[in-house]
Amino acid sequence: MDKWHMSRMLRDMLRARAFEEATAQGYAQGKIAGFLHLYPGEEAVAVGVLHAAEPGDYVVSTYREHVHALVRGIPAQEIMAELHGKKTGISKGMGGSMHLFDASRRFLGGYAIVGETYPIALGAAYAVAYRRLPEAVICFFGDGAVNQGTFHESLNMAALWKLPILFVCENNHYQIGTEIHRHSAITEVYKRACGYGIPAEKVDGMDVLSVHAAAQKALERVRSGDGPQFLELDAYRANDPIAAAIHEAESGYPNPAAMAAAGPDCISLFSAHCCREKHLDETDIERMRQEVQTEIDAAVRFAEESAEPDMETAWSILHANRRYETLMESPE
Amino acid sequence: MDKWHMSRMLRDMLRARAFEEATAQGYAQGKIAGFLHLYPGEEAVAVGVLHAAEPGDYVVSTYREHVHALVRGIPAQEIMAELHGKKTGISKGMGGSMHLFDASRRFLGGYAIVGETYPIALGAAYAVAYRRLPEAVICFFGDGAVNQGTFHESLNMAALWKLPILFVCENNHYQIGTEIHRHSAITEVYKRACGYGIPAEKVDGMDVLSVHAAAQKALERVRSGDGPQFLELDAYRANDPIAAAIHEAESGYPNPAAMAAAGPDCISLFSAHCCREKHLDETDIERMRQEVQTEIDAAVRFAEESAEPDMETAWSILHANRRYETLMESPE
Amino acid sequence: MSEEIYYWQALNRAMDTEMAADDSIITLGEDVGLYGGTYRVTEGLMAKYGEWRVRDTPISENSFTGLGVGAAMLGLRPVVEIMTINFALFAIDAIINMAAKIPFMSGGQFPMPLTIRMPGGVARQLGAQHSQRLEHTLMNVPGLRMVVPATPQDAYGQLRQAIHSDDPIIFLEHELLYFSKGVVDETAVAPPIHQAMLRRTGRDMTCIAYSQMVLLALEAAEQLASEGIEMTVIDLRSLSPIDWETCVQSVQQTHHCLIVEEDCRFAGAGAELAATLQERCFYFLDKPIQRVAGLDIPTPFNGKLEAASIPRTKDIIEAARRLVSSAGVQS
Amino acid sequence: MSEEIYYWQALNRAMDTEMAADDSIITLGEDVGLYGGTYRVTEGLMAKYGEWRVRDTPISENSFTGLGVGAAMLGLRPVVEIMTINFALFAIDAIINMAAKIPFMSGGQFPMPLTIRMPGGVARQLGAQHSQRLEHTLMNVPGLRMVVPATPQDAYGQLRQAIHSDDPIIFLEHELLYFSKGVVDETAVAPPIHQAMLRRTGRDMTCIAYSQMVLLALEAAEQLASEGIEMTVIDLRSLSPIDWETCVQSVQQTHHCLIVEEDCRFAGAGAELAATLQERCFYFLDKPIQRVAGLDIPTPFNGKLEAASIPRTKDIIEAARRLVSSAGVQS
Ligand SMILES: Cc1ncc(C[n+]2csc(CCOP(=O)(O)OP(=O)(O)O)c2C)c(N)n1
Ligand SMILES: Cc1ncc(C[n+]2csc(CCOP(=O)(O)OP(=O)(O)O)c2C)c(N)n1
Ligand SMILES: [Mg+2]
Ligand SMILES: [Mg+2]
Repeated sequence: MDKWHMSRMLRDMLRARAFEEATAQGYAQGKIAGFLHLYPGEEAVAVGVLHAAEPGDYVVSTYREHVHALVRGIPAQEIMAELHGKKTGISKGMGGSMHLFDASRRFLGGYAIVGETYPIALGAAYAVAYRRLPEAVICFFGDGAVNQGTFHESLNMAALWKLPILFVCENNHYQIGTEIHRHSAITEVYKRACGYGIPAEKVDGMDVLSVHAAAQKALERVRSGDGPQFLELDAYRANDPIAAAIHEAESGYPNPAAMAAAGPDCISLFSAHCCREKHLDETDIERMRQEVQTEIDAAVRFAEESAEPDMETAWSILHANRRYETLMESPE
Repeated sequence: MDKWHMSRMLRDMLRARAFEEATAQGYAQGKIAGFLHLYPGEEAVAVGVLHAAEPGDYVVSTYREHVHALVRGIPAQEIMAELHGKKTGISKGMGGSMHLFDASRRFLGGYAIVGETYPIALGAAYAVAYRRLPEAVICFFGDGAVNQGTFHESLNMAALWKLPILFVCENNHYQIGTEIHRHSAITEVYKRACGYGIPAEKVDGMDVLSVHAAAQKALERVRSGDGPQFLELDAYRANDPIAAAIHEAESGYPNPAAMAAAGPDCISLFSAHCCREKHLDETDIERMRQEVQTEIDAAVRFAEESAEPDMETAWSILHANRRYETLMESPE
Repeated sequence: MSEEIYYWQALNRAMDTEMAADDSIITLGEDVGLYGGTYRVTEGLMAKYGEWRVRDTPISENSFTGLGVGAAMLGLRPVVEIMTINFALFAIDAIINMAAKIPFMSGGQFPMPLTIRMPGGVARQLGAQHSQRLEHTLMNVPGLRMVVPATPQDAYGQLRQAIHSDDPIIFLEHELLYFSKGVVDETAVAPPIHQAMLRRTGRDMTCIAYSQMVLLALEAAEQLASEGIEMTVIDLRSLSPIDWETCVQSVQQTHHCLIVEEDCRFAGAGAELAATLQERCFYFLDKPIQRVAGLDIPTPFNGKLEAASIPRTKDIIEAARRLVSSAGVQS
Repeated sequence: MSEEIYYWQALNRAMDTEMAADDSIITLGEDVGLYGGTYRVTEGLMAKYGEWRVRDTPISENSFTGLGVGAAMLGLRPVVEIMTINFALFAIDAIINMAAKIPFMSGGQFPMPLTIRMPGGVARQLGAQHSQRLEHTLMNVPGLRMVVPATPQDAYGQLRQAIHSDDPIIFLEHELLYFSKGVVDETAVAPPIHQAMLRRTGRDMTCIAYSQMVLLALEAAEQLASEGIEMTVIDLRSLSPIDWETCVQSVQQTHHCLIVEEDCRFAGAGAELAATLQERCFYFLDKPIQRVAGLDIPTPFNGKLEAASIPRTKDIIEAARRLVSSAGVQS
């Protein structure tokens, strides 16, 4: 991978971290409400996978999707505005933190009900396969989500009809407060794919380069008609003081201090790698940090200054699809 | 296995066949209504497994459960009366063909919604494990039923908590009109258990002795605390003219003539074995046939002559559990 | 052009006509393909349109309904068949939390041209688990629409309209209607999809029904007419939205309203009808609005009890007589 | 004996008291054990009763609810916690087709001493998928009962009663109630589990509410009293069965009835209330029964729109004023 790609990836990891820090701050200040599921520590997963994706691919995500949306290309300000419930948000303030959607970037949504991402991905992939297009559907989910029945149903159908889906398990070892060995009979998640004959691999989710390489290989297979592929990405919540504080805010999760043993943070790891390989130096990285901070600060300002939607907008969105239909009165 | 056991097993297979023949007849005559799911051809499964069960074990079944109920020990007349919707039926005429229950024989019911047997078995086994009893729960289901999400959810929990369940898949290769390679990505059903670390085995479901041996071994493991076990029993609808006619009645299933290639009927197979081994001879078997026919004929008479339940009975059953409760009026 | 055909045939023709015209229409469900559908609705379609457009599924209701949702997001127009409404209990998350909410939650970015077809209601001795009625549940979901055709003509017209709609629509059939016959004119301009229809007009009272119950209401009306009671019968045709104007107008004229539903009475579909109509017609009503509905009991297997657990024609007749009799009026 | 505690604490004490007395009571659900429950209801129970009696589950709502059903068939008395009602959409088959029907389908052989606890309703900006209200769906299921405690005292008393019952009971909590406070007397004899309570009596009108909406109704009543409008507030406490006598008596006295529910208006719980009460109180009513209910729209994420999508105290006040004003009465 060349220098340019590496620095784009590092930049996205920094953007992601800065975005979530700003989000946590907004939440602490009461400007963002609702459930807030943050991503710090897992940036290597979103960045590694989504940098391997093509614009023609589709992405399906969960309630922990801010960073997937951001890396997929949705402008930070439109995500941030959505988190603030503003009219300028990507979902016009109707969806919120757990429901980011972007049709133009083929971002098929964040879903708040654990287990919904599979059937959505299945349907999208079905449409792609039916049209014989060389596109892939990327389906994200957590380690806790693999125990929902839809996982099983959807993987069976995906394999049966050889649908173009890359299943990506972000294994952070916890389902809220329940550790993986207490929620799954088999803790090596990729082995779950054996019941469907889906090729599966476990990859270090803290190493963005490994993630990227694995995703690229898997996506090529998917696009060339080999059927679904499965990646388990072993990841941890951030061993990083700011990220730690962020996760404290999210109730129920294990004390991030306890996670420290898991090893260094994915951003430090990749920064060190870039420096070691002489692709970048500390000054470059510091400049990047400042640039992304400027971008995120602007996004927050945009969000804060944007107007709120009104009820008329809400009704018109609900009825948007009825535009050309006569529901009751006969046309004269 | 001694002669006595063998002849008991053969007798139960003959009872089962005679029972279903009578059922099909009652249906053709319009005396039995509703959906009717018959068992001919698969008798070796029910008989092999349930003869390996102890009275303390629990049985959970599907809508295709007449024979499971019969072999488990529910009197033929009470099952037949239930199929006729009579008050003397095992469920007082409220359940019908697909919902036979018998608390005293630990028969936890027939379930008409595909995929419900797993959680019921899970709950029963949970209760057994919590009380540390040496009992097993036997959970029956078809090949089509393994694609329901509850299969996955329940197998995971069963394995996670080492619950005493014997999962028994009656693989007759069809989900109504859909053949197994068109509904399952993996057609060797027992391999589905690998995703949960549950020991699994595929056994010839047409050979009652193999079924019995496999079930006995698996049930011993289950009762001794080894956790759940999984058996796939490869079975076919009957290659038998009467059974064939019966299946014709059940819409959607493949033409039984096409099934002929599958090999000889399980009852002929076992009868031949018993004769070859000199446990029984043709006369013994013929006598048995007559005895069971007498029993089944009596059951049909009993059912036909029994009274129908009235609406008051229905209401009293619905409210049976409220006996000791004050719902609204304060006690004076 | 007009021809007497079965209800299932009308549905089959609607599917065929639409699929021939638009290759973004696909259908999927258990046994819809090779076997042609449990109630023959998809007969012949797989041979004609291939397995990618007519897809037999495993028994995985939640996920194959969700598949329809995902495919609709990419612009396909899936018609999901759930074999019977009883199995829709497994798919309820896909229906309520996905299909109905995605268009709204996405700020209008994703239309949902999804039709979910299924038969509901009590058939003949299928037992409690196979006798579900679920209309009240689906009515309460904003973002979802639901139609309930009672005749082959409506089955034909409303299915075509549902497939054309960009909103998710529940297309509720009835197991006992598939083999009912009626004239279908394929060239007729269909009335708007959610419009109610006066199937019969009478000055004395208004009977509001839907699906299979419309046939019973019409039978009752015949009988009542012979006794001198003239009953208007409104076929709702749609449970969500409800064509209130048609109902209100009629009740304001007849001053008596009887609602007939197969749903269990307690919190059934009829409750909404009664609640809204008492509000809108209060000063026109001579008597309280009455409901003839299913008993609040799981459906007994026994045939006689089963029949007694849902409205029969005679129950409608008796309720109608009581409603228009002068007895029982107070104050 | 009486003490002011939180609603969640009242539930926690009820669980503890019952579990100490009867080892056939177990509880299970996501994070009920080690973590003590999302809303702290099961706090401390795992340490006290061990993991077989307080079981953390995977995210498998359908099967762990079904587990409760199976365990109840063997005589345990499971209390299943579904983290929020939104996830109950996955468990709806286990609730409707298993728990509610097995006692009946088995001819009464299997009682179903199962309690399913879950919070429902709109909390604060959780988005459309996390703002489900499902009471109408569960009301329509014969064989199921449902209670909706609004106060810590009822939370305590009704949970204990539910655990004692041999029928399956939905125990519907509310996310906004967990941190409300009230006096709980653990020694008091609880009123019958499904009895409604007059929280306040007033001659001018009857307001019927349940769960969180009772608090708003009482607030509204205060304000209305200062304007000279005296409103009776009935806390239903139970949605299935409904204590009709208490409602009918009051409406017959006040001649005006207002129903307040958080459920979406169309086919919501209030529809059944209005439908039955218009039937039973028709000749006593001066005006049609009114409903103040949630808007028929998926819950918007934006805080202001969300608040406007469900009844606020001021909506109740305005509806009450309109109801008792002499304007608008026709004929
Ligand atoms: C069906 C359902 N059940 C429960 C929840 C509540 N819930 C939200 S996040 C979560 C944990 C999910 O764990 P995992 O899949 O590992 O993802 P992570 O949050 O760790 O990224 C749970 C149980 C839900 N949203 N949906
Ligand atoms: C949830 C659900 N979906 C669909 C059905 C309709 N149905 C009844 S039997 C059956 C086939 C089941 O096949 P399998 O599990 O192989 O059992 P078999 O009938 O072959 O014994 C189907 C689809 C059902 N009863 N429940
Ligand atoms: Mg996790
Ligand atoms: Mg089969």
